[in-house]
Amino acid sequence: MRCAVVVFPGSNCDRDAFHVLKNVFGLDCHYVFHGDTFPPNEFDLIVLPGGFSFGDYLRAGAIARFSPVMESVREAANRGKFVLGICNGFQILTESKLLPGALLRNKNLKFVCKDVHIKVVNNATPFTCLLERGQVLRMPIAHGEGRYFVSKDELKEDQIVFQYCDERGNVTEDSNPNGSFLNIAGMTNERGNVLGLMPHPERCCEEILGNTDGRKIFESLITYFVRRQEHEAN
Amino acid sequence: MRRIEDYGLSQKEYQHILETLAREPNDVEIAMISVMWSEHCSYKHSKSSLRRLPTKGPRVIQGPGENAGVVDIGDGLAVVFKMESHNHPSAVEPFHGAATGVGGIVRDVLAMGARPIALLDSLRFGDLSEPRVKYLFSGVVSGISFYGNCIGVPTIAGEIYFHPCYTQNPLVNVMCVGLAEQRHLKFSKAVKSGASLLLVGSLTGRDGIGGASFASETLSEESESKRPCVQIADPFMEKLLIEACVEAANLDTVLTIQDLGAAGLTSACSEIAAKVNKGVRIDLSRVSVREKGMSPVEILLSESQERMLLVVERGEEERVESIFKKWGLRAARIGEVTDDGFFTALYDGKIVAQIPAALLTQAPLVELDPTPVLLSPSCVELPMPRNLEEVFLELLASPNICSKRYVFEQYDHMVGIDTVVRPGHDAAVLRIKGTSKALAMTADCNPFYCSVDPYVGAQIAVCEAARNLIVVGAEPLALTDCLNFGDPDKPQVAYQFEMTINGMRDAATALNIPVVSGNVSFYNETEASRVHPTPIVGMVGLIEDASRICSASFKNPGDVIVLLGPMSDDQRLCEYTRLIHKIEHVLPPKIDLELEKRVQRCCLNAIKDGLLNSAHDLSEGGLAVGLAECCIFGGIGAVCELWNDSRADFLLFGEGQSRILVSLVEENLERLIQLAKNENVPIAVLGRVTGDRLVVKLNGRKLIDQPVRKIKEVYESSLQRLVNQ
Amino acid sequence: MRKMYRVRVQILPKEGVFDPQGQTVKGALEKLGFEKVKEVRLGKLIEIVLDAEDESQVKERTKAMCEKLLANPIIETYQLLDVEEVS
Amino acid sequence: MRKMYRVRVQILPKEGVFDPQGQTVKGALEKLGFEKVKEVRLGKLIEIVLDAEDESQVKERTKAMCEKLLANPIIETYQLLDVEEVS
Ligand SMILES: Nc1ncnc2c1ncn2[C@@H]1O[C@H](COP(=O)(O)OP(=O)(O)O)[C@@H](O)[C@H]1O
Ligand SMILES: [Mg+2]
Repeated sequence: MRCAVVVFPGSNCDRDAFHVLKNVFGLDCHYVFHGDTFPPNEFDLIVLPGGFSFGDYLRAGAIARFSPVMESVREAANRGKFVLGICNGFQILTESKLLPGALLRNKNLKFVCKDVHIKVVNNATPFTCLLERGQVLRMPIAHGEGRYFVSKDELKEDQIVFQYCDERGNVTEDSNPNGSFLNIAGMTNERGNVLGLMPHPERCCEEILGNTDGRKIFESLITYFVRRQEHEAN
Repeated sequence: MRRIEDYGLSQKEYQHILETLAREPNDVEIAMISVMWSEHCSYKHSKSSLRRLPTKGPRVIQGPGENAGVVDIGDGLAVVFKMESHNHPSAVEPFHGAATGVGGIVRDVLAMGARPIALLDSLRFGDLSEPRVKYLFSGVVSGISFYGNCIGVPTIAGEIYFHPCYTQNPLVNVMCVGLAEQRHLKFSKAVKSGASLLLVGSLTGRDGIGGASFASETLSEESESKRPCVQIADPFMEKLLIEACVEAANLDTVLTIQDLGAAGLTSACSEIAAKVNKGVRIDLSRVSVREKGMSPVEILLSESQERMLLVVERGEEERVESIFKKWGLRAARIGEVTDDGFFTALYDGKIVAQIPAALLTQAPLVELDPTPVLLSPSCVELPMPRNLEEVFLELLASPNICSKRYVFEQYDHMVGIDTVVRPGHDAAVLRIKGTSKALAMTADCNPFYCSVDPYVGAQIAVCEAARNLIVVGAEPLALTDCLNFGDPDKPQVAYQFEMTINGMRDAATALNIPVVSGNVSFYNETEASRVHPTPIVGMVGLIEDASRICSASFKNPGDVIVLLGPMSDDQRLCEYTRLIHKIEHVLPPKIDLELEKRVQRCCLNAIKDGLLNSAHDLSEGGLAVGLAECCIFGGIGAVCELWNDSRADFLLFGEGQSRILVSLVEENLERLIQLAKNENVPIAVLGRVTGDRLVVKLNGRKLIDQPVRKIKEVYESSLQRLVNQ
Repeated sequence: MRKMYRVRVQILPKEGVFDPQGQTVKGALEKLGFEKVKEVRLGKLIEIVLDAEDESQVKERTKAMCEKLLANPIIETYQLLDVEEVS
Repeated sequence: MRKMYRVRVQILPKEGVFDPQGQTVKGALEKLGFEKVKEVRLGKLIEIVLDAEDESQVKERTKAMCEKLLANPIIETYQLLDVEEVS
């Protein structure tokens, strides 16, 4: 699986995502600079990493969506390539209309960095195929604008992939760290090949960091990719 | 003669200028000199005292004298660090004051050619019940959060204390730690004449002009009006600077890098020149400005943030410029290094200033005039509280003891995915990718001890910082400091300062921990109040084997709980006497540097041998709070039985030094006892990790019996409650 | 002949989008004794100085800026407040 | 008789105070092809609905709110934009 990590000038989780893809999963991984473009079949997975793409003083992701690289990302998404937007990447995907909705300032107006629990709502996506429905993962969040908002008519139930929950999987108000609508922590597009999520799976893929729950998302992707390839080969 | 005082220069200083120049300085020159000779830039009150600190060690690559200290950690790598204050700006505009403070110290680390990998913040505020204090506290914390999070450098440790002496004088000290390949480090000695000066980053505006002088004064009504235009933080610009500078530092043709801080271009250029006995010639018309009509003086003294100066081999400018361009930054060649030793500034083709660079960087030193202050008594008879369990809960909720989670959850402390031990423990730990190593870091200073006995207080600050590193399994490498005091011309302040330096010197020497960088902040006083002497010690330690990192949390039911160091009922100053008995003018705990050393060695060896499951330094709140923290972090209970005839309150809450609380499987106990014996360290078995309550008995009688869930709730919710009240 | 104009735009959270900033300000105002405050909404004010041929061109341009970048229609509404010629 | 009013206040960075937010937006607008933009300043817009006796009381109150809470006089200026009676 050939992977790209997009680098916006203010990305700051780009090297983290790169490290995990390359050194933890041994994937063929490349950086793509925001001003560059790439052919739609060049990469099988494109990661939009966390950070503050262009400072995000106006609105998170508002300026990034006009970067030349986003045209390539859009085309790749149209061809069914995997696109994973983490944190700021999620914000950029909504600003780019690759995902519905928008991300607003956290309800308590404060940046929040801590571990949360999220529940797998939909495991019929490439990102979650190795997970059980209802399975609870522990994952770090670190954002100031993570309150997901979407109007009811824009939302299709099965696009919700992860919801914030408590340790036991109960979706409660207390376990909602930012005031997201329906505790939404992660969303896909209708086709299921574009995922945006606020928690950081790349921050929990190594034993030494005390948590490896994030691996399951990348492992799902790799498995799905291999299966799809086998299927296509037959 | 009025003009001299207007510039804040003394008659004597002016004479010195006349003699050196053999003429009158012009208006531009005198403005430059006056800012450079402010306390903030010149260290004129502190320089000679600072020379007493030990600065050498086998691992030290660079001690004080450059933008940041540098220490060898093997594998061709070096760790770079320094701490700095931004107290005065934060008192005026807490959000941007603190944010720009982060920016400033990051650029010092960047200037050495290192990538910033961690931030630590040491904060001091007045009583949180006051609205103004709440405003300052919230502003400072969100400013640090705003800046550090955006630039992607994790804020992984720090400390916060509250005391009325900081009401009008909040302290905001920030430490930055960087990592570099040794071959890419930048030092000023590489500067040669003919090399080009490239100014990069933000445009130069009128912001912050006179900031250095502002920080070198007591805050008053008058200084309110003299206030320089407040600096606004632009962390996105800083992020671009970080990426571009780290990339540029890989080039050998980039000879050195210098940040622009206080006194802007004047300071940066004269430092570059004076350190290698050279000169600089710069053309101010080439400086890109933000506002129309900026005068030469304004350009020379502007303290606009997010700018750096690169000294680049002649003819190699384009290569460097292209790196900056890639990151959307401008780089302007504003001049060159010369042989003549002069700082020459041109504007519109005319020379507007020409003075020896060394005159700017070497202000005449001011002798301190210390007057010894009588030390307070050591003992008082305090009544025994009726209910020690209530005292215990009150201590856990004290803002000086309780969890600072409310604060550090606003900081991204995981970006970079190296954070192995997160904030909240004794020291934070970062692994170093691609090696088996890890770095531990901490910042410490108990200002209450320092206020009563600055000598002992400073010793304890150094020892406690070292102990915090030891308990995670790290070998202390070196320290940086930020010395926050009142007006040094006042004899009591001068005395506090001198005693502090001596205390730091003695402890650092005893523990073999060199001082590699630091910062001094004087004039933290108003007419009404003055800060306690607050010498913050920042320390970095090395863990050779990252699989042997220890933490404070109790882990396994059945583990034995052991105290390394003396079972003490030290009846001196502690949070308990302050909070419960309202007594803060008694002597601080004693410290025995030899014992301290042995306790630390014993603990570190035990961790390295893999004997321990947890280790925790005992500090504020004493044994009881220490035990509670181990339980809270681990989410598990403990039962301890003490047998002792001393006073129960001081046994539980006294802050006797050189003590570490550890837990281990019973099989390892014999070996630990042997280690302690070898080092002549007192050791006592206190009890076991078990259940979900913390139970402490003295001579068979229960003093504390509380569910861990409850003490956790008290410990973790207290700060937020105080802020929201 | 080209002239300089200053235009001001306001951007507010859309009806139905929870506005915690406005709520917080309202709470703080009440705490300070301004109890008659019924509602507070917090948004952005953007002041733009630009070159154009006439006012109608200014308006058209500013509208385009809002739709493309300045406001996100999913969560915000924008409104041109005024246009003023400056020298 | 008490009436309801809606008042709008703008808060902008003070003259001479660096406005990186405005700068960034300006840069983005230029990149999008709006090259005629000379200056952008980014501030806050606050809309307050309150109870008062008359317009002058509204103005006086709002001014007090700005000075006490809404604007940070060290770096910002405020300006009342308009007052409107609402039902
Ligand atoms: N308290 C101190 N202990 C040791 N070194 C110090 C202390 N204060 C300042 N220094 C050193 O003096 C030099 C000048 O400090 P400073 O003016 O703060 O640096 P900068 O100009 O980079 O801000 C630095 O090398 C710093 O490490
Ligand atoms: Mg420096």
